[in-house]
Amino acid sequence: MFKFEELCELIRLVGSTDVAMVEIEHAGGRLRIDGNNPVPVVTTAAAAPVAAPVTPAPAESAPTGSTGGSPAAVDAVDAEGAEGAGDLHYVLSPIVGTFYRAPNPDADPYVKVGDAVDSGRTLCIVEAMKLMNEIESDNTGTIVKVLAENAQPVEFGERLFAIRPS
Amino acid sequence: MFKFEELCELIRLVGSTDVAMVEIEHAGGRLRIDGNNPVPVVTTAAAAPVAAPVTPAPAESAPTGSTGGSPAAVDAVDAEGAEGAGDLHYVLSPIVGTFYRAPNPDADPYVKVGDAVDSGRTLCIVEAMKLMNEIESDNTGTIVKVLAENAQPVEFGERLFAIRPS
Amino acid sequence: MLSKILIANRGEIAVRIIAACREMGIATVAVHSEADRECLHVKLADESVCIGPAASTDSYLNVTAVISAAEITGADAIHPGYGFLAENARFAEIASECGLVFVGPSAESIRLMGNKSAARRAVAEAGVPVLPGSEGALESSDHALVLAEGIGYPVILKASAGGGGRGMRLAWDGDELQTAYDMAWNEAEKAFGDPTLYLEKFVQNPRHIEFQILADEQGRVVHLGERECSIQRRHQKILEEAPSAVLDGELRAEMGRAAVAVARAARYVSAGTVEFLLSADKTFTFMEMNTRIQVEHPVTELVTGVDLVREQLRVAGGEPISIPKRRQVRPRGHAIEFRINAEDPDTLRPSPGRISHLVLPGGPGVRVDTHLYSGYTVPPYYDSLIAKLLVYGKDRKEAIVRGRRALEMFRIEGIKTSIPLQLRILDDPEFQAGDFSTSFMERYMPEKS
Amino acid sequence: MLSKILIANRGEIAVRIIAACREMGIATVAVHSEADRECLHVKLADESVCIGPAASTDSYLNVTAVISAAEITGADAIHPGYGFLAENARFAEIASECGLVFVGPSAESIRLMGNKSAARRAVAEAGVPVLPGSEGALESSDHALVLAEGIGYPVILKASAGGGGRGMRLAWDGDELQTAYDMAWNEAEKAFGDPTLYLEKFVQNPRHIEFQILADEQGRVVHLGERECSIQRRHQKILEEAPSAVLDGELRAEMGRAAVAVARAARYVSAGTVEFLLSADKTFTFMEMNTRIQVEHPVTELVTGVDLVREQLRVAGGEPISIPKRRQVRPRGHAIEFRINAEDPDTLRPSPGRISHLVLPGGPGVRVDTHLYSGYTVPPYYDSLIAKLLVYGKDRKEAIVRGRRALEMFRIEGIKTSIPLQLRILDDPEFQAGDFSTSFMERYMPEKS
Repeated sequence: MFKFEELCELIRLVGSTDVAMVEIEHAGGRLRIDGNNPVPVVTTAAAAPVAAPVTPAPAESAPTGSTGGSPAAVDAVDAEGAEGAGDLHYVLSPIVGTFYRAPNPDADPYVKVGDAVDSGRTLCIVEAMKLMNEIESDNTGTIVKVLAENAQPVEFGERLFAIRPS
Repeated sequence: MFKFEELCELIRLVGSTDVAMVEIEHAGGRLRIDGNNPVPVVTTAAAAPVAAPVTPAPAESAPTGSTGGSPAAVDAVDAEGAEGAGDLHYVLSPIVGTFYRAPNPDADPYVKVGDAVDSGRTLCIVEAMKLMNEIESDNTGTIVKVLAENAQPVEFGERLFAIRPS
Repeated sequence: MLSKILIANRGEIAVRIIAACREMGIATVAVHSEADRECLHVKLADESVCIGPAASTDSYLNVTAVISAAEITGADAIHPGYGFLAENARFAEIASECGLVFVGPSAESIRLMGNKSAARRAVAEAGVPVLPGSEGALESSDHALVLAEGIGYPVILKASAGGGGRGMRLAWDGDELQTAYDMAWNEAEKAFGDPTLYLEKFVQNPRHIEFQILADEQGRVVHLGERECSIQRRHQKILEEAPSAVLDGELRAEMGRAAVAVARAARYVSAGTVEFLLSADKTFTFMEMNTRIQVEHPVTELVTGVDLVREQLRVAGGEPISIPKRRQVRPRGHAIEFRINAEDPDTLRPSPGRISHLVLPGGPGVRVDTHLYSGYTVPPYYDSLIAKLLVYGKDRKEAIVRGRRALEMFRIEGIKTSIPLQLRILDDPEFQAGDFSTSFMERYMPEKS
Repeated sequence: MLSKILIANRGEIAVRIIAACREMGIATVAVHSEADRECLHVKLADESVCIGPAASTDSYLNVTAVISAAEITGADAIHPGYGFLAENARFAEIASECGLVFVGPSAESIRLMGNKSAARRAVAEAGVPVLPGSEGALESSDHALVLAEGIGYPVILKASAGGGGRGMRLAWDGDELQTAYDMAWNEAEKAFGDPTLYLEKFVQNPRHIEFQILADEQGRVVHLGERECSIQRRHQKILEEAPSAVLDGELRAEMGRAAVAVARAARYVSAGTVEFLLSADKTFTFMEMNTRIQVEHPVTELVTGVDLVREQLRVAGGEPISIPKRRQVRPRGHAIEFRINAEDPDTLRPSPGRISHLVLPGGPGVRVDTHLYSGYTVPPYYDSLIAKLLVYGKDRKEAIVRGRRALEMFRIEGIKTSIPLQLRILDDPEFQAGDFSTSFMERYMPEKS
């Protein structure tokens, strides 16, 4: 299953990170390492051949008590749940500010769910200190979900759009 | 499944990191190491060819800074190392006090290494508040090691003698 | 001067005593049960000895084990803390017989004040007001009935050997007294092995006010002002403060003089506490004397600047109290202690377990005395007190504001604690107004099931 | 009165400001970088906003991000703490332009005191002694040489825009001054983008004594006594105390008046600090004014009982200082602050990492201001200050004894800290005697490699 040194390395890794638990079943063998986290959050796909799906709790999700984060975080989870997480791309807010889907209140949104977008296409505005910052897509694909609410605050690094890359 | 040294290494590793638990099942064997717990809880499945001697750092050994504990703890480890731990029986001090191997300074010790003892045989005295408490063997076998030093203090629960049961 | 002290206790008070010893250059020996190997006092003391299994009767209450631990470590004194052996006269006696200094009063003082009816008599003789009641032990229920007629109902029966509310029964008329007598007798017999009862006038909605005493072998007795301890639940204090909102300078001086008289009547040496009942009309009567350092002693430390544990150790070493002779101890500002227990704040059931996350409040006017650390497991065997949060402010209002923010910034995860209950008390308008009695906590008591 | 404050800082000072806000009923907004999601100030504030990546230039120093965070959360004021944007006049200006109250002095005061040669001139005009030196900026190295001949060697070159020891060069004769001029010019240019230098007489082995100032919009300026800050290493303070062992009442009053005069010259409003050099013959000269709350402010809080952060917030809300007008603030007792840094006590190298075990000291006379908790990872990106241990005693001797025991009972595992270094300082006979200058720490400096 693993060489002894590999096992040690794994244990050290779990012990030194915030991972709560790693569980692996393979060829009749099973390995489980519990980390020291208050909230158990790591799960692995069932009979997967080790490797990939050791997805820790997404660090990008907003912390408790955070300002604009909670609804977005919920949406993000929805998006992942609905669509199968692995292959989505997220456009993140590069600044703190207020999120606007359209250039002005009477205009149509820059983009809506289902739209195909190219890299460089303006997706929204984030206003900071009266400056309207146009946020461009950094990927090509289809808008799957809008994760921030119009005219609501967004943090640095907050997820704004989910895109399925094409 | 593992060599003895490897197993020791694993236990040390778990004990020194923040890992809460490691569980391994492989080829019918099972190993589980719980980290970071006040109560030592290492168990191995019988089927494993690992043998018994996964005795963790003995909970009975005295904590750092403890009064009479340190030499005894060292001896205890010696005894385990020398003799193969699993099948040894330890006679523990039922009280706090001063350990004496003989009824008076001029007398011979009650027992010495190599002596065969029956359950109920007086092994030593632990003096507490001027009272001489005779400590009897709670097993039948051969004295393998004397773990406390004459006229030195012993704590409650401290190991006094190692006996190989017969 | 003492050179090495064995601390016959555990948890926060053991840690507190270690702090005082370190400041005085006294070496410390911790004792612990098998369940307390990881307890903080064991980690912080210079030496430690395991004295028995988890059950306190076999470890912290085991006189032989404690004395023996002092002997094998070469300690020259024993500090009993509070609870456990602290008010056991026989233990103090044995320690002395074994050549160990007992950090506390003499066995005689403990014995006198431990017998509630004898204490009552001695105190009355010293001219300190006591409640009307029986002169010593009751002979029978008929005796009780005759006395009660003279005093007037309601009356309360108490066990002579009692404490902590056991063996106590209230009676509003003769019929109730008849029944109460038998029940109290049985309870006292069961709880203390001594069924002796005495009887007192019952004061409705009193305040519980206690005075801190320091007395040295040179014959000096001083009081350090009062602590307001009326916020109680089942006779267990929850929150204490100083000064009391209802004492003026005159009453404080009068009660202080009475407290000193009680200490003198008991030939008291060391730190001690004289408890009074204060009725709504501001008349006070002696209740009992606690012959030990108390949980709530830091309240007095904060308003007086006197380190009570260090004074206690000085006195035990034969030195006089360090407070300058001509200086009247004059409390400044206001202090509140919040007892943080490992318990469900609603059901009041104990909540032992592992502390998974811990944040202690800091900043101005905050003191935390605790043995907690993140990763520590609160064992189920002992008292549920796990921390004392103390706040200090220039006045009661500032202390309350500071108390609220410190409670809010105090984070304990993994077990339930009384922090939410303490916050509810702070938000209570009657508490804020200082308008309460010992019945205050009844509103926060869970329904008996 | 302010209702919601954004705290443009992190770590212990952000936690300290949250405590003050909670006591005043002011809501708090924490800002944090991506590396600080788990930092305690984020957990304790009412709201939090992530403002950028780990690098402080992109987060805590990012003016747009900070102002924008205040706007989206509806904060009406910004508290800058110390460091980061605290002494950035432009930031104070922008905040005001955006309708946000800047909790600190005006941009003009910051700007004046931030320019060392301008500050020196203004202070001298106010009649406060300054060191002999250049009137404003030096024109050339020849200019420096001429001045130095008049003043007498040794002299020191300093960057007008400087701070923290950069751009500073000492010269004992004309040759050294010639070389030093070019080096200091280049250093200043590189460090501050402004190569302007000025020159002063160099005082050998002075003490660093600073006075705490409070000033309100109503025009009142008070000083709260001095802090002794001579225990420094590479111009970084390590241990501060109050009062100073070398000030008597007369000198304290004189320096206090000078400090007030400096604040008035700067039209200062808010909490601030005036730093003086005190030479061996007890003559003092103005060094600089720090236009912010300082790391060591709790030292003054302990000896005066004044909550400086709350006063700062009151003043920012337009209210007067709360100290009664007729009352002279009279320091009582003695306080010491020990800065606990995440660093190797021998090599002084930073030691970031995960805190695996943490025990904070409690008991009488101890205060800990920290953002640490067990399980927290100290990031490598920011200042290494992780805790401030403060002790209070009735005199310096008691404070030292208490400091030692509190340091011994302070357990931090997982990283290296300056606790062992602080213990060594306490054991130093010259420290104990109060006989030291700013060169004290040279003996504890690692050899340069």
